[in-house]
Amino acid sequence: MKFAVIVFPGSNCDDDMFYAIKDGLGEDVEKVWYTEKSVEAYDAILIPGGFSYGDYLRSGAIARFAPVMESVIEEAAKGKPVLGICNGFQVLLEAGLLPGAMQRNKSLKFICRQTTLQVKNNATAFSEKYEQDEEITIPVAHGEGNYFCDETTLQELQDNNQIVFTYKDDINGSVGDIAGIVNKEGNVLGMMPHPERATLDLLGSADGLPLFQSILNHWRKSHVVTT
Amino acid sequence: MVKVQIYVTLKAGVLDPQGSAINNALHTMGYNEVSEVQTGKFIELHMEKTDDVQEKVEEMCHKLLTNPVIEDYTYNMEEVVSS
Amino acid sequence: MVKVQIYVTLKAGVLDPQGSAINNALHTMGYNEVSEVQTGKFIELHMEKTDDVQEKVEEMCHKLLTNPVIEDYTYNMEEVVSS
Amino acid sequence: MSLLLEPSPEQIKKEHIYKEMGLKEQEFAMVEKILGRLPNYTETGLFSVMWSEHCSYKHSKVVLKKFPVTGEKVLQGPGEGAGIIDIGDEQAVVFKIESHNHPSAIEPYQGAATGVGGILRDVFSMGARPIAMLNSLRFGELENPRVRYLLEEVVAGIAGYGNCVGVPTVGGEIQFDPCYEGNPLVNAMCVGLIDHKDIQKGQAKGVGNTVLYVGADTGRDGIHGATFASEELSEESESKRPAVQVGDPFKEKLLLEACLELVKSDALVGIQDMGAAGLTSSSAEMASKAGSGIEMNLDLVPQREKGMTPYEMMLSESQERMLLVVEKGREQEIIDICDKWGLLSANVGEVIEEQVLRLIHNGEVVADVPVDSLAEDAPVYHPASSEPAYYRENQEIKWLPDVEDVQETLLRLLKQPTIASKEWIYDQYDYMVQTNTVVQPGSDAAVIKVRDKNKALAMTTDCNSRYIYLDPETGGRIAVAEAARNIVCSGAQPLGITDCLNYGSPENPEIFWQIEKSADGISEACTELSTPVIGGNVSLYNETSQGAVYPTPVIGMVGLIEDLKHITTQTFKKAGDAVYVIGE
Ligand SMILES: Nc1ncnc2c1ncn2[C@@H]1O[C@H](COP(=O)(O)OP(=O)(O)O)[C@@H](O)[C@H]1O
Repeated sequence: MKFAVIVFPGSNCDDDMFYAIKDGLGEDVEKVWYTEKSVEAYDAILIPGGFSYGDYLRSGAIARFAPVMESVIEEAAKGKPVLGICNGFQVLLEAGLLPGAMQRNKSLKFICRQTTLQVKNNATAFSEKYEQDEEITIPVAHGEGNYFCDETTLQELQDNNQIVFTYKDDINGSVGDIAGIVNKEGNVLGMMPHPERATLDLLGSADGLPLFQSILNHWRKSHVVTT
Repeated sequence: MVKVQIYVTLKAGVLDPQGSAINNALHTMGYNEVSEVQTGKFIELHMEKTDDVQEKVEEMCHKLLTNPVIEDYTYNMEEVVSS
Repeated sequence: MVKVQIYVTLKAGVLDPQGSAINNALHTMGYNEVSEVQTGKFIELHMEKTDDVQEKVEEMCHKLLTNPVIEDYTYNMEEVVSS
Repeated sequence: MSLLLEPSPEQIKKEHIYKEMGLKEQEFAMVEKILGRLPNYTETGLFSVMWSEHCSYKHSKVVLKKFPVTGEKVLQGPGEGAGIIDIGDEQAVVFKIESHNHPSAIEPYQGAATGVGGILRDVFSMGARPIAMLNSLRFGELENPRVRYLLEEVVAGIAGYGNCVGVPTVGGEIQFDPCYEGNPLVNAMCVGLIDHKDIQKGQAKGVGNTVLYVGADTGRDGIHGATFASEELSEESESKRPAVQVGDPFKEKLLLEACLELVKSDALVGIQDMGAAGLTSSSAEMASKAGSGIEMNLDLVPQREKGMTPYEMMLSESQERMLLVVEKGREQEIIDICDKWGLLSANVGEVIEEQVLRLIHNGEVVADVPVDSLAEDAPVYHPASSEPAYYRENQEIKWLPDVEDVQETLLRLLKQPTIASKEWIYDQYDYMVQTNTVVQPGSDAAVIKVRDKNKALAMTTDCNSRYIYLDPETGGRIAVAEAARNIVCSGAQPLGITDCLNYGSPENPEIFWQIEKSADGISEACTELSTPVIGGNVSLYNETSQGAVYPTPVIGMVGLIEDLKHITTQTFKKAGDAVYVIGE
């Protein structure tokens, strides 16, 4: 399976994501510069964390107009798995691939720490290697991770089982303690916590690995592996 | 040339943590007569004066400068004589 | 009651990286007629109408709402009939 | 226009205008002698910043000489942007600490943020990828609301900048004491990793080569910042205040990635950060080190504001800028890399044979001064030194604490902000980005593993300034020893140190005595422990009308862990484990 890691000016978790796939998952991965026109050649698209365009104006707002995003949006529409982590989630929200918006943490401060997440839906392409309601340890590092959506949207998210991860504790003020959601079709996941930082026990947790394994597992079901 | 001043505020119903923080801080400092603090952004820019300048501004606000999910905006325009 | 609207901008000569980032983004999107983008903050609050309300506003701006080392501010006030 | 308003050379001399810029009378006389004529306004500015304490170390050079600076593994000692130590496998660790005390006292968020930016550039301009940041902070007591504001903003500034650039802030230390109330200390340390083959020097070699300006454009920020950093803080400094430098961490990230790509190109001859005294120090130092000169056309310098004078351009401390020397004819290769990263680059001059810094503006030569006189010939002072009375008195005192209720005393101690948990602080730092942080803030030393190798680096900053105040020599030894213990406790072998010497005015003999004695203590300990001093920074004049800060020589130490299995942490592991005390 071949992964693309999109790199915007100011992305800074691109390397981390790259190594999580290469060393953690052991699959093919390439970095794709924001000026590229197409990501069609890849089986999955990963939008990493960081501060694309310095987070100026609103986090993710400017990256959403980077040339590569058009192709990302197209591939998402075709059903290809797209995963946005942290700033990547913010980009997906700004691009309208996921509903809602991100605001500053309710403490108004950046937070970096291990958090406990609950797997609310293990029937997605990103979570099938977890148990339903399993508690996992994944770190967060964000200043604007306070997820907001209106009540109608929240109701929809719940009705369609789109909430994949929630925080066990209210760390940033997110509506419904939401940490990660998928689109209706289930192929686009955005989450604030960093599974790519949790792929090795030495670094404090390897609970992020099953997320990437889920993507691979899911993909294999519909693709014949030739090698 | 026109100078455009854009004010971006949060939509009604969207929580404004920064506004509440300021409100609380002002109360702690003794300004108890203050209420309903809301924060927003202020963007000023210059543009060539064309017939469709207003349209353009609306477009830029809609596409980039604000996030319609949580934000509203107003703006005003004023002609400036280039020096 | 008065509604106070405060506009906070960077002092002349102080770098505004956010303004330049927005300027660049607008150009990339094709709005080449835009220039000199500057960003600031916008704060709105309500206050009881007292004789010294203006003084109070200045004081709050100075002490908390702005950072006088790098920011300037202007404000306007408007009476509101409480509903 | 404003050029015409600049005072004439005669006026500068007669009206002592050089004094406002920070030059002393005898220093101005030296300048006059070097040039064989009176310097003009721009030239006076060049000398005043290059001969400021911050850039020339004129009051501390004699002390820095004491430090052991060599060692088997030292690849680069003091003298470049940062020091370098070999860690095997053709890899090396690069590190340095730097102060941003005065800017942080005035505008804490930007002061701290630009401090982080500056030390990052020192490290990546050597060709190294920054892999960790640490800091060392000193504030007054938290009861004071101004102190709480300073603390909040400094921490937010460090976080705001470091998190955005994507370098984990993995450690630091903080102490609260009334002596820092008006003059907080903000020291930032950066650790980088480099392959031997990528090591760069800040040298302007090769007559005819091109001088390339890269990064943010130049505004009127922080003009005279270096001089400002070398003065006491007073009511007056409020009004003398230069336009505060604002950092742009986004630009820094682009500059970082561009530089790390640039150093792979053999078209790059030399590179240096435009730090304090910006264009002046970078050009003069690069030329002086290479035994060459530089001619620059200031009209080609990218400018953010209209009508900037040569004086303003040369003294501006706008952030996120680098000066490069590029092989003649191969400029485009370098410019292409800058373009890829969306960075401005401008061909502003060339390396010349004559060892002068020559500046052209509007077709006229506006400065023409020997580079060595700027970079090397600042006067060296041997300040008077005298033992303070308090020191003798303290030696007599045989005070013993009288503890009645051990539990109560323990709880009271744990409540001290200096001792209590610092989680509130490091929770705001992204200490995990780059996914190599094995030991996070909160233990003795932070540990960062080296990717694809079975080894790691341990790092720490330490200094107990109360000890140093009471007995500078012993205190200096203790500071190094404490750092070494922290490194060893994490499973590493100490490699070397960088130090940031924060003191009051060296022109006060009792303070100079503190500087000398503590440097003696640091030197002894470094010699004993085989941890050479590979670089550092001096910050003097840390005082207000209330007096000087305690002598605070912050030690930043780095160690090598040769096997990941050796990593140890501070915490008790499980009930039933035996507890030992070793040592005396
Ligand atoms: N306290 C110190 N201990 C050891 N070396 C020092 C100290 N202070 C400064 N140096 C060294 O002197 C050289 C010049 O320092 P500095 O002017 O601060 O360089 P830069 O402009 O790159 O910050 C550097 O190599 C620095 O490491």
